[in-house]
Amino acid sequence: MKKIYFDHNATTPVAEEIFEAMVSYLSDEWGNPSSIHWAGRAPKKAIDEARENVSALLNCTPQEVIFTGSGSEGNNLAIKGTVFSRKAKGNHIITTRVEHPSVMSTLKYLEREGFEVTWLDVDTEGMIDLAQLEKSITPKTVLITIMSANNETGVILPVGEIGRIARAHKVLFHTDAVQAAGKVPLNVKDINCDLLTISAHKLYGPKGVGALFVKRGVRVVPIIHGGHHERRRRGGTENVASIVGLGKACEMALRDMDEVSSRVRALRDRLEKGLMEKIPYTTRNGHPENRLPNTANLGFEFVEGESLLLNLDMLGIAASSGSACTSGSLEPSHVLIAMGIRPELSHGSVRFSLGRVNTAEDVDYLLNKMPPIVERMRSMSPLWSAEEGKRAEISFEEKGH
Amino acid sequence: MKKIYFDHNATTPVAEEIFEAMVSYLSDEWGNPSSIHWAGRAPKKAIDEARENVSALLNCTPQEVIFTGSGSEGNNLAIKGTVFSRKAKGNHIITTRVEHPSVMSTLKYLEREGFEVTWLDVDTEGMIDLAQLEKSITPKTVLITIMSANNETGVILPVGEIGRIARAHKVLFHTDAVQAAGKVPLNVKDINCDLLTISAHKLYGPKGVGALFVKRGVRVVPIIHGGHHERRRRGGTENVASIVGLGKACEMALRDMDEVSSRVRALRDRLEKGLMEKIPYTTRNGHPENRLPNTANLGFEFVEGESLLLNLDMLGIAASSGSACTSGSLEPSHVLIAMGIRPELSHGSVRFSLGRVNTAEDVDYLLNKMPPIVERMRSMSPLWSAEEGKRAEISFEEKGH
Amino acid sequence: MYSEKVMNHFSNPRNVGEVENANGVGTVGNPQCGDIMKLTIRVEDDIIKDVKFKTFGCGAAIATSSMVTELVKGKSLDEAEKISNATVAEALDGLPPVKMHCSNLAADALHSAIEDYKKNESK
Amino acid sequence: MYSEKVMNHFSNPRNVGEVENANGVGTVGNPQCGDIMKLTIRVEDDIIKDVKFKTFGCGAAIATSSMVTELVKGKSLDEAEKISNATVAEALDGLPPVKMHCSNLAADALHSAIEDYKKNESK
Ligand SMILES: Cc1ncc(COP(=O)(O)O)c(C=O)c1O
Ligand SMILES: Cc1ncc(COP(=O)(O)O)c(C=O)c1O
Repeated sequence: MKKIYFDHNATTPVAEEIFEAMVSYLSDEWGNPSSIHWAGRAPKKAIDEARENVSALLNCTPQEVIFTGSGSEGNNLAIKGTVFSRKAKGNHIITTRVEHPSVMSTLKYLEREGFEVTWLDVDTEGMIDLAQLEKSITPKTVLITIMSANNETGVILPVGEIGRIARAHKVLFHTDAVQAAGKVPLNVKDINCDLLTISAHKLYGPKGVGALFVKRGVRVVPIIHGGHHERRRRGGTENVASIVGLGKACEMALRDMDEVSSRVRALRDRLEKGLMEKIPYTTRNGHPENRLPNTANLGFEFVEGESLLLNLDMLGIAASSGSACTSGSLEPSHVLIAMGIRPELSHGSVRFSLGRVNTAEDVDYLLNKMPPIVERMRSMSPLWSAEEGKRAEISFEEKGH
Repeated sequence: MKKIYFDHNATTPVAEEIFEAMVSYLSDEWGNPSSIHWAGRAPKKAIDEARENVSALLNCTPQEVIFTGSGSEGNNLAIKGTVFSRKAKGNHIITTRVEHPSVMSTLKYLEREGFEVTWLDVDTEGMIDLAQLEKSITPKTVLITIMSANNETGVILPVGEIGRIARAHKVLFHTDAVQAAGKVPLNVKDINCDLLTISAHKLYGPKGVGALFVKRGVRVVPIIHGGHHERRRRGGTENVASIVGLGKACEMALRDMDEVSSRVRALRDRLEKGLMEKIPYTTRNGHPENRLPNTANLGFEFVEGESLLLNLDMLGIAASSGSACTSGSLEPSHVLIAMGIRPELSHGSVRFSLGRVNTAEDVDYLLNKMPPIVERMRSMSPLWSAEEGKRAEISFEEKGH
Repeated sequence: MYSEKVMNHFSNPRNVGEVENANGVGTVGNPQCGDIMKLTIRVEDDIIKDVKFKTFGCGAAIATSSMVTELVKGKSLDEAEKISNATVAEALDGLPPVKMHCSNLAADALHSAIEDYKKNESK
Repeated sequence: MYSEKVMNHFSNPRNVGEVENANGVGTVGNPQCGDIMKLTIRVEDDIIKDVKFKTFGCGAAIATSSMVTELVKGKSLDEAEKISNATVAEALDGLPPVKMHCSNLAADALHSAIEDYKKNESK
């Protein structure tokens, strides 16, 4: 069966050159980098080099990089690590309604712990209002945490401006750059951020490793206390092989980003344009320009996302749904809801996220296979009147929930 | 050069069969286990199987296993995850003076946050007094956290009895079993513990992955908040390859433990006896019987540990020092100090920790090479009077520190 | 995630559409959950002669809709009324726990259709 | 961790032992840190004619001891007094930061030995 992967925002294939770089640290060079003896030497050198590679991508110093066990850990460390120790200054945090669960759940937890959180609204295109942001800052504000790019829609937030506002008000600024990294240029100096999160498995690297940039002079309290590792900011024997993978991923991202991004953008545009032309009642979710080059989030009226994805999967096409249906929650996507999209339409939204391996043939396969699927599903949908080619009049008993 | 590894308590070589099991999840099967489509299917199945393997080693149910990013994370989650949410009940925690830094630093942090910690003393053999433990329990005690076996001395603590005492007083009991796992039988039912930590890289698996057993019904608040992963107790895309490695490591440990442990014990005894016979003024640190079969911690009077290790390393022998000299701290080992060992002697203590790859030849090589090294170092030591073959009379100005 | 039987009904759903000359219609669901089911039945002599569904919903919703039509076709109203959402889930070799609540409404749709039929009859 | 020069002095230390007929002895250190250094010197006509060390300590402690003996042999007391712990570390192409404080006491031992010599002289 054909296998076409349009779900690179969920995770990316591990690039062969990254895998090759990792292998020796899972076989011959298995030593503990803290060891004084021969076994520790190569692993120590390897993580030093990886740190250089990460810092080169972000334009910071190696000392400003903390290796973490995931993007989620990075976000948790950035947020909890800064706000708890600044309670004397204040307990107010500013964020948006469209953050990743690792930021959102952390902030909901902090609300229960007595912090106050301002959840900035987004408009129908997923953008925040900078004036609104600035107005939300109070003398008690200790942290602004806003993602660089949204994982579901690909919308790029104006982190440069946010950074300037934060700086002007002397408030710390953290950005979750897990999706932006490797797809658009990232530079902590331009962004003016104090903390920035990345994760290797969105960059063709392994799962279970990430990095947090922490600007020199910004104190973070560990969430994993332990020994001397990572300058006492994250305990635990270093995950050498994965750190090497992350380093290599950053090196590759820096090297290939321009070429890959422009190629992927052309494919994404072809895909988006093609589906919108071929399938009536299809809408684009998210800002048309300010977004990642690889992501298209499309709403197909009158059909439900999970079913659509299962049908695509039966043809070997991997994509994902705005809704976290598969993940144990039946809520429609909080991102699409925040953008004011109707629940039925947000349930019928699909994210196509492309990557370096995709080709024009992949896109054309989708453009051929998908329209009949949607047509068949619409013919089964009580929300669709096939005869009239429009929304069906329907009323129903509310059940479930 | 010969390479002989006697530092298995620091980390273990990755076993070939574990490496082989991991490889496909870093290459072909790179999918996200939460994905609904083809890419997620094999990874999902793989982590389910790994969970079975971990639970088989510990004798618990798969639902009671949380995958973590390290032993350190497991310890942090076990401790912070239980005590913060039990503040209403009390703020008292009981531990020992010989815990791993990931437990010790966590508890020191909690002390600063208003918790009260009882640090139980150990005797000269590294054992705690159970009566003392029981007396320390107050109505405000919410957690007892005591390691199963010490990483520096290998001393095995009486976790079965501790578990019974904890149960009798209705106090939660966590044990850091990172060193005990795979070396001695572990069974959460026998131990009567509520939480138990393990780490793969002490079990011939990869670094950067571990597991925490959490008994059914015991609530833990995440330290890494995020999505639905690990039943909402630990956010982040699952580190599939490493989890597979951990699962395989547990399977191997269960299968091979008896055979490996008795073989390793014989080698350890030969090493220990040999060195004590051949090198005068050598003492054993830790209980002679109640300890891991693979660990020997020996104090060599009048010489300093780091120098000794460097000299051994020049001959290809990897061991480690009780002192964390290399790791940025110049304090003598807190474990040996807690056992009442003089600072100079604790500085001159070396941990030999054996593993499945070691042979009698390895041990004999050490027994041949080490005595002349110690002799040469003693001849350079102002604490040693070569002429008289005993401690030198020496007085000095206190400098440094 | 889904059992083979669920996938079978999902990819090859039975009795899709709307019964012509239906004398009972039940539509239930919740757009929040993303599942809306419409069941149409033709009852003759207290027997469900024909039944069809239209469903907007996830894999479980479509499979349960399909399954319920198979279960009731040719059954008496009394028998049909005994069918619960749990019966349907069982007939499909189970559903993922998270799907039990929202997406398993096909029996509700059936009962609603039967009620509608009875209301129509009693007019 | 250590520079080549440190490892060279560590594995091949110069001037180990005690000077016979020493007229100055300096012993400094701290057993907490695990470093104790004893320097013996033979001074003639204000020149350090001979110098030897004994050290209980880590790699850095042994290398700095060895290096300081090389640096001062044949030097006048005035010149020797100008040598600081930093001079020694530099001569070894640097030391790991954590080793700068505790394990780099060789110059202190030297100064203590010179002081001892002067005290002996003035008796
Ligand atoms: C007793 C003990 N607990 C915890 C740990 C921490 O494990 P990890 O290195 O996986 O964080 C170690 C080893 O480093 C250990 O020996
Ligand atoms: C925007 C964003 N932040 C954070 C994460 C979390 O990264 P990880 O899966 O490495 O925990 C993800 C992806 O899962 C993401 O898309």
